[in-house]
Amino acid sequence: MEKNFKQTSRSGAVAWLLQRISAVILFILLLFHFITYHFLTRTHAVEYRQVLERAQSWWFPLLQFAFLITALYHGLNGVWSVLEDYISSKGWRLAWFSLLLTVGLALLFVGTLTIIKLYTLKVA
Amino acid sequence: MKIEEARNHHQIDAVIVGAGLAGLRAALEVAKSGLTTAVITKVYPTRSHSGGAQGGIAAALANVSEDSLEAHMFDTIKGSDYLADQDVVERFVNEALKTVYEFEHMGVPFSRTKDGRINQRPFGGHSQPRACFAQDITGHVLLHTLYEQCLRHNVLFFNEFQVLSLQLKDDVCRGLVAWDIRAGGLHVFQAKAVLLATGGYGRAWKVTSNAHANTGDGVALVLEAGLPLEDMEFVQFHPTGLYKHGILLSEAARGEGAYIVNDAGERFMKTYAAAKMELAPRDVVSRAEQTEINEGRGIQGQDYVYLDLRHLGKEKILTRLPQIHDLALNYLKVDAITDPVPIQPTAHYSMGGIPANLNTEVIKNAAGQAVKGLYTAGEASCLSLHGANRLGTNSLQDAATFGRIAGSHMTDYCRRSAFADLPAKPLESAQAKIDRLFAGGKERHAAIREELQVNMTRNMGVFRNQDDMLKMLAVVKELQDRYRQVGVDDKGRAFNLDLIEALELENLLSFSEVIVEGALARKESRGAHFRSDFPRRDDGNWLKHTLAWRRDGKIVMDYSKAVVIYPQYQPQERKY
Amino acid sequence: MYKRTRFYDFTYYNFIGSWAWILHRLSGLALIFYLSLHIWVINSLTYGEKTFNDVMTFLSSPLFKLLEVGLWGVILFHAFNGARIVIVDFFKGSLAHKKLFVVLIAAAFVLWALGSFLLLRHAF
Amino acid sequence: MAKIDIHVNILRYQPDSDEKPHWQEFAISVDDDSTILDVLNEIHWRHDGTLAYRRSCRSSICGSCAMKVNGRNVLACETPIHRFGRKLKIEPLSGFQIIKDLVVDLDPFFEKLRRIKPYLIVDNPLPDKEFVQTPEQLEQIGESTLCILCAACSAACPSSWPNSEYLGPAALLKAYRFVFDSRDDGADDRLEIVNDKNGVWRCHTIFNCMEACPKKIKITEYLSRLKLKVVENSL
Ligand SMILES: Cc1cc2nc3c(=O)[nH]c(=O)nc-3n(C[C@H](O)[C@H](O)[C@H](O)COP(=O)(O)OP(=O)(O)OC[C@H]3O[C@@H](n4cnc5c(N)ncnc54)[C@H](O)[C@@H]3O)c2cc1C
Ligand code: HEM
Ligand code: SF4
Ligand code: F3S
Ligand code: FES
Repeated sequence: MEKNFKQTSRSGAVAWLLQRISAVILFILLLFHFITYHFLTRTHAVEYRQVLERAQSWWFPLLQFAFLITALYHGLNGVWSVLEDYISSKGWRLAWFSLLLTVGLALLFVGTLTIIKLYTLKVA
Repeated sequence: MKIEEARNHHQIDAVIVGAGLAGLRAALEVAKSGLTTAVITKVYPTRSHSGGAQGGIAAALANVSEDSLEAHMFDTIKGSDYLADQDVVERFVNEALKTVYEFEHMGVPFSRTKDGRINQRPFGGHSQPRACFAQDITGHVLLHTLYEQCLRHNVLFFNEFQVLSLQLKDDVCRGLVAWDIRAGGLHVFQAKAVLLATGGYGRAWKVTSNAHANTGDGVALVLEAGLPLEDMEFVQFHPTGLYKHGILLSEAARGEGAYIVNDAGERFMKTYAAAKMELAPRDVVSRAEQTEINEGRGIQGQDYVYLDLRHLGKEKILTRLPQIHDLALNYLKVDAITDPVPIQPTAHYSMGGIPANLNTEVIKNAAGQAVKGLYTAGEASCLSLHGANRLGTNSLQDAATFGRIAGSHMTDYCRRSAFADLPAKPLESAQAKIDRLFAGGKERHAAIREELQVNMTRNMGVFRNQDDMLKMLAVVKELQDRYRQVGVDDKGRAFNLDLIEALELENLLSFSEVIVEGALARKESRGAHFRSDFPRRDDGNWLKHTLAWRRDGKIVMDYSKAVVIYPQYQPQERKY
Repeated sequence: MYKRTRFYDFTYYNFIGSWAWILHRLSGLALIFYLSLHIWVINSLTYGEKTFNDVMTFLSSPLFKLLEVGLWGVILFHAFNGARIVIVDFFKGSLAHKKLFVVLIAAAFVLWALGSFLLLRHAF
Repeated sequence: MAKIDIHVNILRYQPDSDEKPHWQEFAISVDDDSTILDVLNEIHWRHDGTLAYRRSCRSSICGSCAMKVNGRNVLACETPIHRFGRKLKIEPLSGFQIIKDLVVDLDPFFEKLRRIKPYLIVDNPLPDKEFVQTPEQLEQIGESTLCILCAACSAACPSSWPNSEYLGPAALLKAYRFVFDSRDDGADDRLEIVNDKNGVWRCHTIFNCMEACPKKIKITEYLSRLKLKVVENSL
């Protein structure tokens, strides 16, 4: 009768906990992000100068970077957890995991670059 | 259909039929010794009827009051109307404490006293609060816990296998044949020791608290094998069956203080058992209830009275008796917190069964000679612990305690004996039954069963008399004839419910005849067997056990098996 | 034996819990998709004022405004249902999960209406 | 009590003749206070003997008769037909293989139960009498011991449909029942077993299990407590 059940990776606790912790952090950061960017700055269109000014205050890169990291982690970890529900083959799981990791690192790279660039850009 | 013999042949040291409390407790005992142990059950183990027991399991732990083994023993004997074998009762009360503590150590979530010990509640016929309980799901938690322990000790389970014949030759049991319900097909089990723990036979009645599976298969198997049955006429009617459904509302309700009232709103038990009131033994309360109904004092003159829990209050009802509350609500749309619940007596417990000695070995005659390798325990058996009337909570204890005792005797027996050869054509009789049902006549098993049950409830109930019983005998005989023409609609192999029910019906018809004959012959009233034409107990002529065989198509009785009575527990008048 | 395992069983779906779960899952996936685009697009803001203004004008078109309103809704649902999940996980929220859902989603709805007003007020 | 006419649609599957399940309608007349089980009995006993289903106690304690009626998992024996009106749609539990008609293969279900070591594990010597367990300690696990292993919850859990290896709420609830039993010493083992991608982490707090449970056990709450315990244990 021993069928139908395979023990797999003995873990998941840390990922689960980090997903919740990142969620709580995101709750604050994301609302903050949305309010500052999408509501308050919009007089008509976002002003280049205004954006750069804020981007170059000391707290901006820190907050943005924190947001980038948590959102990426939370989002991709979320996708991974969705995939785990539907994929049981080892090969496919490895493939998807590698894909998510690559995408994650790429986005992290681009995002970090953006933050640094905005910080160092000269206002014309 | 041809059966592939080779593939379906199993050789197993101990084969246990039935996964109720008795079967599982025995299985656990044998499995712990390292012998190969199989449990064969026609329903998944956790579906066994033991799970339906609500009220509690008796043991004189003395956790909430003074209590003693002697008191437990005396109550049981008195409750049995002195038909119990007192050596059995003695063994029983001596082992009861151990059984409960073992259960607790296995993890049973017993309800607790404030200081963390097993809580106990009063129960009918017991002089002290002696029922150890888990809310009102005691049987359920005991059964599940035992099943869990059996998993732990690697008992082999043949779930959804129905045993169809015993393999007996020269007074040695060699195994049995069972039908694989799921896949279809017969299996031969060769065994050193076989235990019959197939439970009760309440399904012969229309109004019954018993599960669909309680068709007395083990009892019928034994009868078919040419062995006797004991005291079959003693069947307990429980006073608090849910009106029309017969589903049980546990005695725990009365243990917690519920009243029974008639149409006038009167607690009529005061005229029948003034001292114990609602907590008198079941036979007494059932008779009182039936008398009220017969004399027109049922609710609005109908065939029911009320169980009134309202004064207990919402809190107590919901924490102590949640299942009872749910049952009344689901089946009768009655909320026990605000309304009284309609009840009537319901066929409940089979005191009679397969005769066995103190070691749970099945015996073949009044002298007590045992059949080798064949054991029995639980409600299917008749040791006789409960005599003419069982006390509530004694049966779970019976099943578990004698299940364990059976297990240890089986272990010993298996250790010192070899597999005996099976008879020449083991499949023959089982195959013949199935072939006949498949070949099919025009009779329908459902119609025959309905007729049997309705008539048993009408004629073999709380009150019996010669006329009714003779009528019943004629009905049984006629139905047995008609059964020969039964055919099944379903000709498939896999999960053929039609076939299973038809096979069970044969068993019902077979032992019902013994019940009726036994009751007709016993011209007295004792315990649950009450005859309006012989309303007195008659110790002079009838303080003895009935043994009944089927010989050449007739039921033959023998009364030479004496009741074991100790000097200190002589029969007295039974008053509550 | 007949095998009837399916991905979804739409006959067992009319409960708050399962709708909340499906929507949470879909919104999560939508968000990570959006976040990826977002990081990509924002990067273009670093190529000087001209590119910035081109992109911004494009993003300020009524169509994008409407999309943004949708996005705001998706974010709010995911965030507030996410909060519900956290409460269920850590603070015995299971005992009143339906009430929690109703209250939190109502709060999200109010924020959504408010935010949508702010977003749309200059759009048309 | 009066007779009413009802239409009963049953998802039939006869392994000997059918390639896949199909609906069959029965128009019958039953007492208006019948339960679903009464209806099935009526059909099986008087109309079509080939109908197969499981039942035993008919008092909602044995767990045999869980099935899906009008889109809800119920115990047939405790569910009155008046809850649904005159049209009934009865099918087997989802997520399991069908043996015949309403009878599904529960072996995987019981096998998963077995995986979590569903028995009290005691390291220390046993006391002479009972273990001391206060009512408060009992309270922790009290409700979880009501479980009748009917499988209605696992069959209702969306997490278990695409992934037949998910342990499922019933087995996890049993794990909870022992991990939180004050008498048990086997928690570490069990927590490690459920700390698995097919264990407790496949539960996304969907709550369908709780909707389905005929014993109204607050399953999700207990799974949450189990998760926290796993987290605590693995940090
Ligand atoms: C509603 C109700 C409430 C009760 N409450 C209490 C109470 O509170 N206290 C108390 O002490 N007692 C109570 N009793 C009585 C007690 O529950 C039973 O006497 C006891 O559980 C019987 O246990 P058992 O193991 O003998 O049989 P069961 O539990 O009935 O088990 C019988 C087993 O045999 C199997 N079986 C039967 N026939 C076959 C076959 N042909 N082939 C294979 N397997 C077969 C079945 O599958 C089942 O597993 C109650 C009884 C009822 C009906
Ligand atoms: C605003 C605050 C947010 C909160 C409070 C939050 C909360 C949560 C929580 C608690 C989960 C776990 C669900 C589960 O395991 O069952 C989750 C899953 C997820 N989240 Fe978020 N989240 C937030 C923002 C985001 C963002 C910004 C993204 C996208 C980048 C995102 C993408 C996801 C994804 C893809 C999942 C997996 C969905 C699933 O498992 O069904 N979340 N979220
Ligand atoms: S938790 Fe509820 S639904 Fe699940 S198996 Fe137990 S009783 Fe059935
Ligand atoms: S439905 Fe399934 S996902 Fe969890 S809360 Fe219940 S087990
Ligand atoms: S028949 Fe036992 S739960 Fe329904």
